[in-house]
Amino acid sequence: MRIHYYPGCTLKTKNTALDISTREAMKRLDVELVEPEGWSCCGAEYPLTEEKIAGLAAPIRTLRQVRDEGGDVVVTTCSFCFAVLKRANKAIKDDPIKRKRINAYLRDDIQIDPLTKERTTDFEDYNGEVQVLHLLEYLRDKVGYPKIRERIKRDLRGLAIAPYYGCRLLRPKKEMAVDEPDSPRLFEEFLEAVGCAAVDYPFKQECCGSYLSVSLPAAATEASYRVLRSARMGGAKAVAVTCPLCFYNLDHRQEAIKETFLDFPGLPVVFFTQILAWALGVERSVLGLGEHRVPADGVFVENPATEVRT
Amino acid sequence: MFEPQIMCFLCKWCTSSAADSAGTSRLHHTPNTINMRVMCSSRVDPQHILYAFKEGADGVFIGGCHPGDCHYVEGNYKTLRRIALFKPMLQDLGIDPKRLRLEWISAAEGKKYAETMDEFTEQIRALGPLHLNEKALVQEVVKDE
Amino acid sequence: MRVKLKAGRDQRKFIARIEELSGENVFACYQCGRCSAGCPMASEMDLLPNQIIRLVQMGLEDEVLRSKTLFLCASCFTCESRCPKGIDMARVMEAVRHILDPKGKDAFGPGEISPELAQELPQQVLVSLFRKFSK
Amino acid sequence: MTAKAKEKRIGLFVCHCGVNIASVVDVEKVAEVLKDYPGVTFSTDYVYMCSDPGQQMVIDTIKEKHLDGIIIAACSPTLHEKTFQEAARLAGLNPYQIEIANIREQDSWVHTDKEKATKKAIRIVKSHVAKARLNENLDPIKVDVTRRALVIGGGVSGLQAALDIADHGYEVILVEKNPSIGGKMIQLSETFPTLDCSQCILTPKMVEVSRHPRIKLLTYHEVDSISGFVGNFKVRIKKNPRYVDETLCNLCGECEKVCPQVVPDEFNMGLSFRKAIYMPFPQAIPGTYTLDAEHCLGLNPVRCGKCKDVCDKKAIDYDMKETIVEEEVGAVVVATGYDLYTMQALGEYGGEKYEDVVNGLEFERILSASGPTGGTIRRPSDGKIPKSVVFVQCSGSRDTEKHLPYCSKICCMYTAKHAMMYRHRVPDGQAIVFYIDVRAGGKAFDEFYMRTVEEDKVLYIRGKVSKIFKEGDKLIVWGVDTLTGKKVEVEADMVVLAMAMVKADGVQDLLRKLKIATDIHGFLAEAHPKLRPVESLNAGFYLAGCAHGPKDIPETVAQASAAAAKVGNLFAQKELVHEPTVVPVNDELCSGCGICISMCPYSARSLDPVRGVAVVNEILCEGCGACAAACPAGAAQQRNQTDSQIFSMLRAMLRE
Repeated sequence: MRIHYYPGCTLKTKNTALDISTREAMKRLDVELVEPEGWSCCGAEYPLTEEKIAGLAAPIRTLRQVRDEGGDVVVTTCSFCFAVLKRANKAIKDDPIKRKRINAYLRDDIQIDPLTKERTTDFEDYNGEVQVLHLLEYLRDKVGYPKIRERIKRDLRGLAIAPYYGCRLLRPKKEMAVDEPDSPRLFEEFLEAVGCAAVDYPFKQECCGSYLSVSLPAAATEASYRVLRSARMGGAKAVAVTCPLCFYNLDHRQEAIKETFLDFPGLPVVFFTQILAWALGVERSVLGLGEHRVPADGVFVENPATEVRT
Repeated sequence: MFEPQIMCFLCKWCTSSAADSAGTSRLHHTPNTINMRVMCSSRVDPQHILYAFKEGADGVFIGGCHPGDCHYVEGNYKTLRRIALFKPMLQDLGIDPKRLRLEWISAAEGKKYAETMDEFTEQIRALGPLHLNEKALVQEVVKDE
Repeated sequence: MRVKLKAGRDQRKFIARIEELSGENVFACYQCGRCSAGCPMASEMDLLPNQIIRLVQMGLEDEVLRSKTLFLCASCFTCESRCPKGIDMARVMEAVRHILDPKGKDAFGPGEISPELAQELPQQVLVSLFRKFSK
Repeated sequence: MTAKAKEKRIGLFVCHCGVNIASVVDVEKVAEVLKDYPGVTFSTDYVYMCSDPGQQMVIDTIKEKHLDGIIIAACSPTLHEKTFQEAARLAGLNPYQIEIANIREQDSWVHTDKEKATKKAIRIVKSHVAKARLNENLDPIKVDVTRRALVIGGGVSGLQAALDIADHGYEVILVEKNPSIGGKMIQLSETFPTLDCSQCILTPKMVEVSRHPRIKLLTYHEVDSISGFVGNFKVRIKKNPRYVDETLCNLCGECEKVCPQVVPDEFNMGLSFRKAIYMPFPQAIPGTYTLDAEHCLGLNPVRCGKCKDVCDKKAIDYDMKETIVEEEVGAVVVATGYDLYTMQALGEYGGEKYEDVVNGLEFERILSASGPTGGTIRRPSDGKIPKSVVFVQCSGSRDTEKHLPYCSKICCMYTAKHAMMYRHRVPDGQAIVFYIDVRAGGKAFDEFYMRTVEEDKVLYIRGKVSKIFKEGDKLIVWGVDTLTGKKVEVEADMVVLAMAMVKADGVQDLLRKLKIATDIHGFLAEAHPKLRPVESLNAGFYLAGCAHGPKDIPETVAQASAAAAKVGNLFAQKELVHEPTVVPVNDELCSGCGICISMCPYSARSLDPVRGVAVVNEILCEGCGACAAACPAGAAQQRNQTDSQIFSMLRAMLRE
């Protein structure tokens, strides 16, 4: 299988672990990932007012590129990118006025092929032809859990992981339409498919503080603390995330959390793709564990199951 | 602007009641449509539809109860089958099948009724006036005048 | 203090503008408060989300535009996912910020971030923050 | 066709309906334009046609001008068709010569452009004139009435309806699908606002029903199908095998003692257990054990057979089979009740995850002296007496987005009752009610609610709960107090959700068989929201209780009695009239192809083997016209809606 993959900006700089583990894991599932030529940042925030439609141009430009390269699906891992791409795509599909305006912006866009130096312009209108999928959805619907189970090299039985959805993966429900925002199963099913135990805890879809992390760090510290505490109380050995910003708030912020909330002993935070890659037999050294502030090496130890079994 | 004439056959139990309820709720909509109440959508004979086109309708609408809700058990299914078979014949007669629309609108759906009327009128407006090959049609409609 | 309710053009214009920008019917809100009950940032807010929408209904533009709440919303859509009337409160917040834009200065600008912090922050947080809180 | 033999003398009356029509449609112009329209002899407009003077004007004009056809251009025919048919009758004109042209609901109320609306009104009226010219005099078809009623559902509404009909002197067949009558009401503890014990007030009624000489009680039965029409229904009723002969069972209870199969108890909402052979509750009627085959080890002495062995009365029979009973009735009261919205749907309140988050009916059982805890309030998870209980109103109700848009009506009151009773039973406990609005409109309702607040010190917090989750053995409730603008968090031991009322589970199939109309939520649709609230649109069917929509006990009982009175009205008639607008066969045109026979959903048409033409049983014909549209020869023509009439109407509407 060969599919388009949109990494997004953060995966190329601060969280290469998410990018690398995705690539390694997908390789082991016979999926070739192709980045759309000349992709740009998605804008991180979907424009929420009817007038700020310029923010749709960047994601649509990327989606159009996917279509022009013959792709009908694009997969992302970062929840922010996923939300922007999916919502922009839906807006273009459903709203003829937005479709017209955005295509008018982008028609005279110029793209230069890096090899042939050929200039492409006068683009064909994009009407929402590409399907935007989160990697979790792609694994469930296109790869299929049976295939994942087949390829598993490490037995993760007994490894209790708390799936953390955060805000952007599921909401707003009408536009994201991924799963029930208040009783989701997507992430849990994934974890069970790779052999872990999914921890059920009430804060899995609560906000980590998001970008308030910068403007109001104390609020993000408290929000992240509540998530981590709840996951710990549920018996999790680690929290799994899909989003680099969740990762930042839950992982990089833990020092501050421990200073503020003295009862909190810490909890490793990992990307869901690291778990997938690990289960599929990828070496620990490639997982990018150096990017973690809270050491996560303890999550990736050979045969944790044997300990449980004896 | 082209003002299309749209002939609507509405089942007494559902869609005509929906039209009444649109009225009771004062849901303003296009005056381009005109309604004939029939007992059931299945009372509508393809000949009635052809005759409406012949007499100057640019679009014909048939409204019935939702599947399973027909007052006469299954009249709407009969209509559905009839219209499905009839559309290709319309095409042969040179009438765009998009000019004929069948919709299920329950008595509770006044809003849907009003919106559908507006929407269908705009569709027909976009299609423009109906130009008939009168000869072809007159042969089809054998009823007396 | 007694608030004087006016039914003037300005009030109506403000409400209409919010509805136009957000695409939401603010009068669909029946003030159940569920948005506030689930809001992760409510404890920091001077006005709860349901109070913001109430003030919009009443056309009290100045009080809405003064509120700190606008810059505490993380657009996490928890309110949206549970609103019994299907109102996307995050959109209403954005609409108010949009109206505020030409009036004020940045609620949070690049100057407020130290180079060290900027180094460690993921790109998406900077992009999203400035998109929300800067002009 | 032969219709044009003699030109009709048609009178047109255009109604202003005050300003309802006249402010948008130029009614004088309509009357004026139509004056010279072919067939019109007389044309006028008047401010209120439905008023007495208006009707009198119609009567007088018919006589004076010798009119033989009338058009009333006014509101929807559903409202005043009958009024003017009666006026015509008084003037000696056949009522089927009346045509109602709807220029209000389908014209003046939905358009604003006066000119266009007036034009449209003229076209509408013209089409009715065109039709009226071809209308025939018709006489209603008369039919006998079977003076026997079927009541479906043995809850309080069904019981009341059955008793009232029987007390009118008519026979009743009461069908209940459960092993006992009693419905949801028998599960309740006390009832608001007077706190009578529900069982104490309902059991006498249950006994009365079971002893009534004119009521045939069929429990553990289900309506399988129904055919016929008002006054003359044939019902097939399925008798589910109880595997216990109710005439022999003496309730000794030995069978229950030996039964090895333990099953969650429906009567106690799954909060306790019963055996596979059981009595739903001690006061169950009929007083008999029932063997639940789904949970029995196998209805076979080889597999288990313990209950059969211990039954002295030889009442247990594993070979009982499902049987069908056929009955003839003239009217049907549908009282199929309601169910509660499922917990699963409310993921934000824990879905079904937390045992101590219960719905209102479960809390009723917890409160009930006959319940799983003997009336002591204990929470399901560990049996502890909860010291802090949160009540969440509008759980699933008034949520247009994800749940149910309507108000479930009774929750405000039963929540007040729950909170009050909790405070009475657990005096040191804290009761908090989250509400959006308290709707306590009803006799002595508001006083009751205020008592809960003022005397029992129940804390009412105005705000909707966003989320409930568990931490340790506490349930954390996230709410808000919109009155102070504070977000609140409560640590509760137990949460009671005032769950929305929804259509009864599985009733859809039955309603489909009855061909009875429902609203978009699956509740029964009434014939008119104000004036015919207990009748179905489908003649011969009457509605009672929560099957029609959420309502409290007094309202349910009142509606059941009203339905019974309506049945009484029907049965008091010597004979019934059937609409004559049926579809007869023109023998000369019919070739006997049989297409119309296959179209008829009522088996009203058949082939006369001798003459080789279709024949119609006019009593069975409901006049849908499907056959008329299908007949290739035009031999099937609906009375007063013939093809010729439809063509004339189309011509009048479309040709300008």
